[in-house]
Amino acid sequence: MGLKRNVGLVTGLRYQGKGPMLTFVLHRIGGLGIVIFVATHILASFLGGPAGVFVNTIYQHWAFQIVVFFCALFHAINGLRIVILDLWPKLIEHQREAIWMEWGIFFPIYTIAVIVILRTALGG
Amino acid sequence: MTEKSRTVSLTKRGFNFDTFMWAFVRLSALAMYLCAFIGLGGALIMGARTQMNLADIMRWMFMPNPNHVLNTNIPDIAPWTTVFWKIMGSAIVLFATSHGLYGLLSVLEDYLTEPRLRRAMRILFVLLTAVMMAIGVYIMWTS
Amino acid sequence: MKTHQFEVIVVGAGGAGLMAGLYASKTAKTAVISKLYPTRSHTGTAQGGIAAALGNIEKDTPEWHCYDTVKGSDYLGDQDAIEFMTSEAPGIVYELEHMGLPFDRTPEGRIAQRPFGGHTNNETGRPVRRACHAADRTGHMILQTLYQQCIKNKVNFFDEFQVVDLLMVDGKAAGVVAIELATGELHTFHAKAVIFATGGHGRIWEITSNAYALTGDGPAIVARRGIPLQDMEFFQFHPTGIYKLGILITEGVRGEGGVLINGKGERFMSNYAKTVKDLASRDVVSRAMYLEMREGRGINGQNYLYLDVRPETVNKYAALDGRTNPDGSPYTVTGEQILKKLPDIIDFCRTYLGVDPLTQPMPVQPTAHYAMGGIPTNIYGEVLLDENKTVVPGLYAAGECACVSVHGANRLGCNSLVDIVVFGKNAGLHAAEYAQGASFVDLPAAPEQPARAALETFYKGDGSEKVYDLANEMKHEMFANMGVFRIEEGMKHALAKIRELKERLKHVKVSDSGKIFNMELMNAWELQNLLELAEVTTVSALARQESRGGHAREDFPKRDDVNWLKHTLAYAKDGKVELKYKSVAITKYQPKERVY
Amino acid sequence: MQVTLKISRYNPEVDKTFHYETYTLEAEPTDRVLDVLERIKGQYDGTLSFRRSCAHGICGSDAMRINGRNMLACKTLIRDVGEKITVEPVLGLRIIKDLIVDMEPFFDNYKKVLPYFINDSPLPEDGKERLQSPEARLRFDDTTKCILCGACTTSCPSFWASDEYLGPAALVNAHRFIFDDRDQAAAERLQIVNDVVGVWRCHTIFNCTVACPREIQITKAIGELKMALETGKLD
Repeated sequence: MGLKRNVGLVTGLRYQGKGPMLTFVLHRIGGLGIVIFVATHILASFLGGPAGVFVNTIYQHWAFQIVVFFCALFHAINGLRIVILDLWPKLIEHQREAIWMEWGIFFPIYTIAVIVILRTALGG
Repeated sequence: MTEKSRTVSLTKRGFNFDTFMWAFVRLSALAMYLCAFIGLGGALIMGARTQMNLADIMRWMFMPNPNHVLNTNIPDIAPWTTVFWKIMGSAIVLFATSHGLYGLLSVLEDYLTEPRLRRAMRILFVLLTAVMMAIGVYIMWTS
Repeated sequence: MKTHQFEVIVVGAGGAGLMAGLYASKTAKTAVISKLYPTRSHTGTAQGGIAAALGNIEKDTPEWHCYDTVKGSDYLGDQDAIEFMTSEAPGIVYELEHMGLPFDRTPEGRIAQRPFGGHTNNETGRPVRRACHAADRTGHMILQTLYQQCIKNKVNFFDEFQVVDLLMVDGKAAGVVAIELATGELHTFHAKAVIFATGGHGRIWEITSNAYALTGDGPAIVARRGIPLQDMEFFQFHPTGIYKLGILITEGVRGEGGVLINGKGERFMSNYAKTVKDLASRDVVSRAMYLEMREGRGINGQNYLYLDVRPETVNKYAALDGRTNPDGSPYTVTGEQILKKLPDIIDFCRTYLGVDPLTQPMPVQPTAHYAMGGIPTNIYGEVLLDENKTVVPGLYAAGECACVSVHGANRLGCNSLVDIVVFGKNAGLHAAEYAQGASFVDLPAAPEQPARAALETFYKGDGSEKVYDLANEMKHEMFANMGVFRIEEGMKHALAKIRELKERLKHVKVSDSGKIFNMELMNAWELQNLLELAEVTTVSALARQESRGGHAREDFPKRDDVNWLKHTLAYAKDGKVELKYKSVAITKYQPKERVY
Repeated sequence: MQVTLKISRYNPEVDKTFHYETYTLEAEPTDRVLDVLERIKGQYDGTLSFRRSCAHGICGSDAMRINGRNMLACKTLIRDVGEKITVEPVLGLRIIKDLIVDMEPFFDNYKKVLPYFINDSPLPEDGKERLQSPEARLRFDDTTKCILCGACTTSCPSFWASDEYLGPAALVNAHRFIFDDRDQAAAERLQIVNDVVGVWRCHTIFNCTVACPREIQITKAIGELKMALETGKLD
């Protein structure tokens, strides 16, 4: 009797948690992205040889840099927000403002970085 | 009416892997912020503004390894290869691997709650972290 | 069909039921059966406070509380019971505090108290701070605290079990039959003692502060077993329900200094109650509001008035009244203080009306609120069968579904919470004591059969009527003709309508043939209960040719102590309602005119 | 105005899984979603099943997903959710029928945190109340508002992942007693929540705080529990 409680990934992601939940999802994606990037990078450097060179050419590609930079910067700034709120729970009452501030810091930095990366990569 | 402050001792409230890692993840995040800003400051002092492009500065910030400046046209490599930067790089390796792998572990632990599996994953986490740290530090001091 | 055996069965898990379950389970094997999860009970919506003469802020005594309650009851309350309740009140409030209930506090750390309608300093006649409160969610705190204590004491709960029948053998209570909502299965609960604590039946009326669940199941079930219902004509209309929705706005708003304003911008209550004004007893205020609206002084000529708790209004009238703080300084409030003391009210208004009470007045109208009448009991919670107060062995009732009678013809604000905890505890203790000395009586074969048959009739109708429509017609009729003011022809119209609806209910066909959570079947059965209680209410009201408390007749506007200082007992069995009368216990206070 | 409700339906006695049914009817902008559900049940389809009681946001019966987000149907007005409304049961609990879910795992988790007042020291000699300053009372005021509707717990991705996680509601109730200075079992409760399926599964996502119909700062309460575990301070 009754349906199982399983909440699939898609069902979960469709929950309208809006802003706060979006930051959580991006934080996870960002964190996993960095882990994968750094892990392969370290391994590649350790192995050296053709494999290392192969990884190097990927991560030096401008598109990859834009993605990894998003992961790193978002994870770092969002992480800072969470660290601050976690260590000073009183500030949690202002969590909505914290998210606005976070995007306010993230967007200018990321936009400038993307422009610079693109200009370097495409403009030569 | 008691106005004295209420505290619960460590033995009474318990201290475990999670209690430790929660604090560690947060503090290591702050530590990495500190390292990154030292890396950025150091790079600027060493003249990165004229010698490096933004992407390379970023890579130096997050990993002050001379490999990350080798590809750049730098006249004098010496200041980038001191023991100080090796220590800085090692610190980042230590913080980043533990922080990152623990993140991976806690994502897995959200979904996989079977107690024996959990214990196995935690052992694997400790081993993997140790190995990755060793590799990272080894590279740092040999390159 | 499953059978369970417990020494004591409590039906209902609101304040009274949990209190009864908590105390009964200390010495007897007890189960609490509830159609809702206990924390969903309507006790949780009680807002303002629980009345007890603690005297934490200013002088107060249980005797004053007793007199105020007698006066508030329009002298219909039994004074021995009222004296018992008001003298128990401080002790039980302390007991709740010891259970962890988070009352608001005075600067000295004692339980905070606020003024409430009808509660006065007997020497000066002015409002006294008697309502012990936890913000404006005192009932919520009581309900949560009692449920928590029940968990702590490992009380057995049968949540989401709807009790549909009372089993009686040789005039003794022998158990109940209940449907497990999750499976649709009938369970028989064999018991030595049964306590009914099922709450009120405000869903008879259109505009009501009552929950969907308040369908008077308990009184209807026992009435079918030949137990009378007492004083059913007295139903309280709370003055301040949110316009059209009926959601309650606590009297605490007026306790904190809020005032009622009519369409001409006047504070009209000073014309009706010179001394306590807006804090007169609820029946008085509701009638005053109706009179104002009838005279065309509603807001924009419509059927609502304003309840104004904007700081500037509060301060203006507090200064005019010469109201002071306990230390003698003039009473003033700021918006922030009001928000802190009445957070839920302000949230309701913002959510449902888009009105911010701190800057705008709230549109209000009287709303059906509380059943003074119910299953007759004595102060031990024992159900009484007749005018000679014959006890029904093993059957107990407490809370709103019972009539002790401590509220008489009109209940004072904050007295219901005292009622449920004092008499809930008493019923639990005495039921357990009774169970110790009694043995299980044998149940007849297939005890659930009558209940099963009664439910199956809802599948046999021709389907030409719908429960939803019948319920709406009943509510509309009752609010129009059995509301704050009543008149013979209106009541006769209402009675005819109810009898017509009872006939039409036979045509209802439940479309949901499933067993699991068949709420449609439950709603049909609940409507049957409501219609029966509506009929009892109307018949009792038609007979009572006077105006007293919650029963105000335009054709008999005066109270008549010579002929009507007596309780109504209505026997509703086999489709007929028979009335008998019972004397009122008068000890200290002789009836006199009621002036506020 | 015309409103269209797309409602998740599941009849365990017939269906293998849930499906959606659509109803269109007239409603006022100030109607509650619950009013509309009642009307659908009363006039169009008697088999539609959902829980409800007080209808003004105090009893906590009717938590459901409205337009993809947990809300109380009785505290949500049509004008706030628009003309096209999707109504689904909450996530993370077994669906029993239509919008009714199995609340037992939720209450089981609640019961794990000793959600009751514990103080075995003697009562004050005068038999009166234990004293508590208004400041101490205010310390846990926010978490006393919980109505156990389950909107928070069933909005939490950690709870979706595994119902072994105590969930926000249980932690809120642990907070209510841990920070009550009259209570003496703070240490026991802290030990209970100091677990991999206790506070540490909270990832500061804030879905609970957003979902709470009583506007309790749930994430803050959990944050205070975490800091209490790290520092031992209960102020």
